[in-house]
Amino acid sequence: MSLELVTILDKDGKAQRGKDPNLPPEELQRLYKLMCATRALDERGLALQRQGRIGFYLQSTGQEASHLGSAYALQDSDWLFPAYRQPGILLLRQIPYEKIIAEWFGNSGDTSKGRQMPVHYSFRQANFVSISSPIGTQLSQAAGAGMAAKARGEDTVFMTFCGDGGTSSNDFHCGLNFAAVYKAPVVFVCENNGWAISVPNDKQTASESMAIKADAYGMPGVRVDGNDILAVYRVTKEAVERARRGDGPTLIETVTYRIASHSSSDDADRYRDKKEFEAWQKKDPIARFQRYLKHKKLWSEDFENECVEGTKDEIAAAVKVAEAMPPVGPETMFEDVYMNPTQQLKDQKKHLHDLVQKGGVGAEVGHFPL
Amino acid sequence: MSLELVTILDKDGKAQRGKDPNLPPEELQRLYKLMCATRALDERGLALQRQGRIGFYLQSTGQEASHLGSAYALQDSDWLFPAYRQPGILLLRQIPYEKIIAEWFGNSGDTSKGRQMPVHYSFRQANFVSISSPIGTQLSQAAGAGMAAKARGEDTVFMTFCGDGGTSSNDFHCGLNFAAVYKAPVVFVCENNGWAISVPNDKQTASESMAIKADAYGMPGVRVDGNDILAVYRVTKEAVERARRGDGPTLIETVTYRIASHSSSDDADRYRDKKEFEAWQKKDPIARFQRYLKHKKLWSEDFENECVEGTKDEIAAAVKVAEAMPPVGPETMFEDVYMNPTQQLKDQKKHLHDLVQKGGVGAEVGHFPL
Amino acid sequence: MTATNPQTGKGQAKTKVMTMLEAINDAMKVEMRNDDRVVVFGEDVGKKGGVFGTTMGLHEQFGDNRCFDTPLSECGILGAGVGMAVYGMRPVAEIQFLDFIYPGFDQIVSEAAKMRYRSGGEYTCPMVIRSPYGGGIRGGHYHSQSSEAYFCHTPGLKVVIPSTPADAKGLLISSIRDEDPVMFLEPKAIYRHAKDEVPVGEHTVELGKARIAREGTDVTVLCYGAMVPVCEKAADLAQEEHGRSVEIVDLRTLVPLDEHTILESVKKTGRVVVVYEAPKTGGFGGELSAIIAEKAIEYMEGPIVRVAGFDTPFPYSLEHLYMPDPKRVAAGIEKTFVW
Amino acid sequence: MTATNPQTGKGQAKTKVMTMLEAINDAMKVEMRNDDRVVVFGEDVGKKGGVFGTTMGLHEQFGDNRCFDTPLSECGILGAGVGMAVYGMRPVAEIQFLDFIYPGFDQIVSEAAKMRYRSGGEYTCPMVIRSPYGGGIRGGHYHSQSSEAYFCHTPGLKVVIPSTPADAKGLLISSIRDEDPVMFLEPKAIYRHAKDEVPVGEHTVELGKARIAREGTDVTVLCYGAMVPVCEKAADLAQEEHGRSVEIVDLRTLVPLDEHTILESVKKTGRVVVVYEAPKTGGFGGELSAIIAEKAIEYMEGPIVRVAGFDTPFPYSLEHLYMPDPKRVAAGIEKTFVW
Ligand SMILES: Cc1ncc(C[n+]2csc(CCOP(=O)(O)OP(=O)(O)O)c2C)c(N)n1
Ligand SMILES: Cc1ncc(C[n+]2csc(CCOP(=O)(O)OP(=O)(O)O)c2C)c(N)n1
Ligand SMILES: [Mg+2]
Ligand SMILES: [Mg+2]
Repeated sequence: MSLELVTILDKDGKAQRGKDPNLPPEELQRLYKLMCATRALDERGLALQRQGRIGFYLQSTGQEASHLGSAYALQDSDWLFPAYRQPGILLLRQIPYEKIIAEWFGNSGDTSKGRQMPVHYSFRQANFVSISSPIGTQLSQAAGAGMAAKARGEDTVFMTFCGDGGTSSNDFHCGLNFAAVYKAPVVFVCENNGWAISVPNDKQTASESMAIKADAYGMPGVRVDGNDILAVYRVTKEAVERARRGDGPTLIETVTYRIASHSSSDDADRYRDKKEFEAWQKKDPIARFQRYLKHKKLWSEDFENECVEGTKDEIAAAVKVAEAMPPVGPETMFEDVYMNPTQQLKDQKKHLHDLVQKGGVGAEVGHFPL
Repeated sequence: MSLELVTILDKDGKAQRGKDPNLPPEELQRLYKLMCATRALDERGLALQRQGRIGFYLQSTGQEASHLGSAYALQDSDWLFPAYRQPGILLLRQIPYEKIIAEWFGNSGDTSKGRQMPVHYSFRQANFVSISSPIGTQLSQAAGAGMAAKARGEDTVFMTFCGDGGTSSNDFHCGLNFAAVYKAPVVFVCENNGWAISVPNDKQTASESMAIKADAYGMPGVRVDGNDILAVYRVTKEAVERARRGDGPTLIETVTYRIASHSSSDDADRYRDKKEFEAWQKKDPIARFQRYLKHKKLWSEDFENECVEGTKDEIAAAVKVAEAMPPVGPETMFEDVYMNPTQQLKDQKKHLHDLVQKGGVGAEVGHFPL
Repeated sequence: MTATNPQTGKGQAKTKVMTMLEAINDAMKVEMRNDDRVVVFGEDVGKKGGVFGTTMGLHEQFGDNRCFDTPLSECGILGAGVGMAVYGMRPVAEIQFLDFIYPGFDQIVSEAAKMRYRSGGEYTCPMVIRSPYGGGIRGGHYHSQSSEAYFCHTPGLKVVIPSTPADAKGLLISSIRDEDPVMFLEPKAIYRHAKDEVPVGEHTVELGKARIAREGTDVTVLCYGAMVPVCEKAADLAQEEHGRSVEIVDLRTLVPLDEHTILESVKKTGRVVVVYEAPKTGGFGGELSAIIAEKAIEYMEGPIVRVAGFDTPFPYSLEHLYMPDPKRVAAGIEKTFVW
Repeated sequence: MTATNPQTGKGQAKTKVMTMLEAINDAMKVEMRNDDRVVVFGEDVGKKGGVFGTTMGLHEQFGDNRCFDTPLSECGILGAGVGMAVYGMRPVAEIQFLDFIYPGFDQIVSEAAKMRYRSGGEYTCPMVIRSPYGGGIRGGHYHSQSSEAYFCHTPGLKVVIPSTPADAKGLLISSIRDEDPVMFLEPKAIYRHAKDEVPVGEHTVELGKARIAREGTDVTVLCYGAMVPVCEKAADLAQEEHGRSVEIVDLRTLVPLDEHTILESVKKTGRVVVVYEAPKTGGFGGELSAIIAEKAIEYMEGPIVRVAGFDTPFPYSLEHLYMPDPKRVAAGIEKTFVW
């Protein structure tokens, strides 16, 4: 039995009768602006990488509706265990551009002290848990956090993300299983963008969808048009409410597409058919939502200008600020391994300090991934 | 949508109309005898452990129909990647009792040279791959072997087993996924005996059955009465044929019960309700199949005596032979780490040899698991 | 009974004779009463009380929310544990045998160990991973391995191994209170053999401080866990047979390592034997040799000898010859004098 | 071009200039042509040709049955690989970055490594696990780690690390032909930097034999992989600044280890520096120090110095200071003389 694909907006941007969540106008505009800002940030990130000013970048272009629509269904006190392709959530949770961009430069302005590659954010103030590269690990962590909150009688909800590739990970299996067994308040969002680097869906799994994998864990599975922000919001909101009520987790598959290459290191033309890409470009989630706003008379040239050009200017200013932050000092390498450094770390810190003082140290370092 | 539980034999031992696989009389008797022999072997194993003559034992009592019925659907050239609760398959594949029992003693009669705990068999001549303790690891291995055979155009089928607990393992997830993506000729048999040591099904997973987990991988899932050897045989045979035809893997859940404690180290009374156990005892797969044979006039007191007492005698004789085999020599410890020992291993072997010559070496060793 | 607090050296703590198993169980009870963020979970830790009995009574006493069984997934146990710790709990995750930790190894190495560092200190992972390790119970290669070296080589983790009941309790409570992830490895061979006075109630032993298990002047033996009593017997043999005065250092925590105590001892004796059960090549004992060879080689009057498990998988029938025993250790001690 | 076969010393093999990447690619092509049991698989190894390009062209040339992409599961890649090897194939599994091997670690440690032993030799696991490792490409802690020590401490595995294109090819072909599981770790930092003559076609280098990368008389430097060129530069510095004649031993295989070559060299020079990128504590270099301290301490005229990564997770922005560089290694060399 195939799962229906939940859609609200048709391609002309009209909401299906009775399905419009009827968000207030200013909220609709806020969401649109967030989508535009996410895209602008992304374009700037890639440009900086191409200019050699940052070492790596990874875009979310085309997936703005998918991650913004889902995270928008949360309260600010709810927690996120993200993957690496949901940068819009940082904007939704009001992290300033400089802070985000400083992470790309990995300098002293970066909350994670230049410890991680670009786009591996961590923002405690936003309940946005540190992103790691290994695929899927956040899924079982979200389950555990949910189990804890539930056992303590708190009503926090936990949202966690993965890609279509992530469904094959160990943590997808145990994370969904644990969450379901303990009825933990977790919403699992699988952003199915068709590809895991060069591996397409049909080589990732023989299942008819990602959402149907929920059956294996005894939880509801929902398939939604990931380029339709209202549909994503609507199904996620139900899942968030179910979780908060104590009725357990949900798996949501947002059907979307990775418009860009996998990352700044990848060239999708090597393995991907141009036609598929072009077809999806026509389904751009921002354009689709824009048409909806137009129907609702919530869109104007001025507003568009504010969302796109205004944002670009803000980002440009933030890049200047972020790039000018001083580098992290060598001594910071030895911090945060443990709460208190071991004697060995203190000795090593001193050793490096002495070498740096003498001058001439520093290994040659190439580019990612060559 | 719940999966139907496939059954053929009613509790009086009558086959449902049109479902009887109509095996030849001598084959039916052979199967019955194998079930009895498996049970007798098991009883003897536990007794030897209780007498302190072997270090550990683990019974399959109550699950004879489940593993014999499924493996019986294979050809001898097909491969098995077993778990640790399918000893009857060794008898089905004509491994002599002495060989099986020597493994318990871990002496020079053991094909695996006393390297593993009791019941971790390996019999190449039976295409029965070495059993390991870590739960589930055989599942992805079977998938890989199946992928290889398929790529080479061979028609070998691979059968692999796990328990209900095993469905939570990483390898269940990736093993079923790989097998389905590559349409590998694998039959996954999950023997759901209700318990993973002290953890019951409902704490293992919230899914409505184990078989439904097949949906997550896009393969057929079948639920069968695991105490009904004809039903198990029938559904497995279909799965084996499907695999051999090139139509890919199947997940079969055999619904059965672990009559004994988990192993010789466990006491199920600490955590398990007596009533549940008693209810299942009434569903004994051997008694059920006996009733069927009686209907078919294939059973007699003499035959029963041959199956039970005759087998016991053979086993008793085999225990004598196996127990009398010499122990493994210290030098064997250094064999089979690699095809050829490294210099380090040669040096260590000599070192141990010298110590043993001098006398007095030997650590104190306790019991499993204390 | 009462005894001097081994940690502070002062005061008279009430004590009770316990096995190591009981001391570990007691530590969890004390900390669960003390801090409601502490939760204990794993396979069969609930009604059954653990396959060795270390969690006996916890489920009864603290209920489903504080002590619970999990599905059969070390990946899930450890991943959920990381999530709980990040969220603010004090998870104590049990891995039934250390040999079964590998399905969840990624969550330890990539996640728990790096959470504080990679988030610039914003998120932390104060989780304890308890697991019985080592040989001595006829468990074959999947119920006997000593893989502490993997964890010691993973920055961000602490690694603790007790050898006495009192240390087991004190170190476990300290581990639960620690702000960083701790691998708490329990030498199952002496779960019941080690039996001694253990302070009742509150009792902590600081992580990172070795213990001089026996003072001596001629040669230092470095060891931990179940090898400590083996080394004590070996020291007796060395004394009896060759008149060697052996100093035994019980490391107690491998990370952070108490280099100071180690180096003081070897500088004093000039000879050293490193003893561990794990396969010799790449074992943590090699690290100890290396530290001494780097920092105190000029004090050495003989080779730095290692006595360890052999470079084979852990065998079943030949276990008694695989594990270092008093004779083999005594031979190693003698080798530092005559080589 | 032609050159003397470095392995046999005799004959004139045809050679071609290749990067290490190309040499590795060439090795797979040679062996896939040579033996139809060889299959290459992993994430993105098909059409894309691997994230570094090591499998470029294989899918095109050999088709879906011999070179294929897998779902995103290291557990599946390695578990399936074990199954293929047990069944009689010669699987060459690629793990995209060594940092991502942990989800499948269990299949290596519990299965591949123990298959021959636990089955009494009935079943074997001739699988090669290829993976780029180490720092040098601004990959942060999840694209930079050097965890060879975990594998070296796992009996049943062989561990091979080339440092030149010719060795990469010869060692990889030997690894594929080997009857045991081999971890073939590729120093990604020098994938393109290492460029040299490589024999065309058939070319093997025996596992277990170290290479004297440079002869010297005053001090021995033990190293492998991407540290070899770093040590070569350090040796130049030590020569220029202090007139030290440095002998460099490139281990090539860590397991089995060529102790003979190591001990001969250190006995000759009396001084030794061990260099590795991994975190210092518990790294494989500690094992090298320990072997020397056990078997040749009486030849040592100074401390056995280690130059290694620091005991922190691999950092991103400070990578250049984390990794041993020529200056730091040169300082280590000097320390064996003046300490
Ligand atoms: C455990 C692990 N294996 C491999 C990788 C390398 N890798 C990075 S992203 C990626 C593909 C992920 O695909 P998907 O989950 O669909 O997410 P998407 O990039 O499409 O958002 C791979 C294989 C990794 N990061 N972690
Ligand atoms: C990875 C792993 N974790 C834990 C164990 C310890 N253990 C042995 S058997 C078992 C329960 C297995 O239950 P199930 O899969 O249902 O099989 P059954 O014993 O019921 O046949 C456990 C937890 C193990 N062997 N391997
Ligand atoms: Mg994807
Ligand atoms: Mg079971």
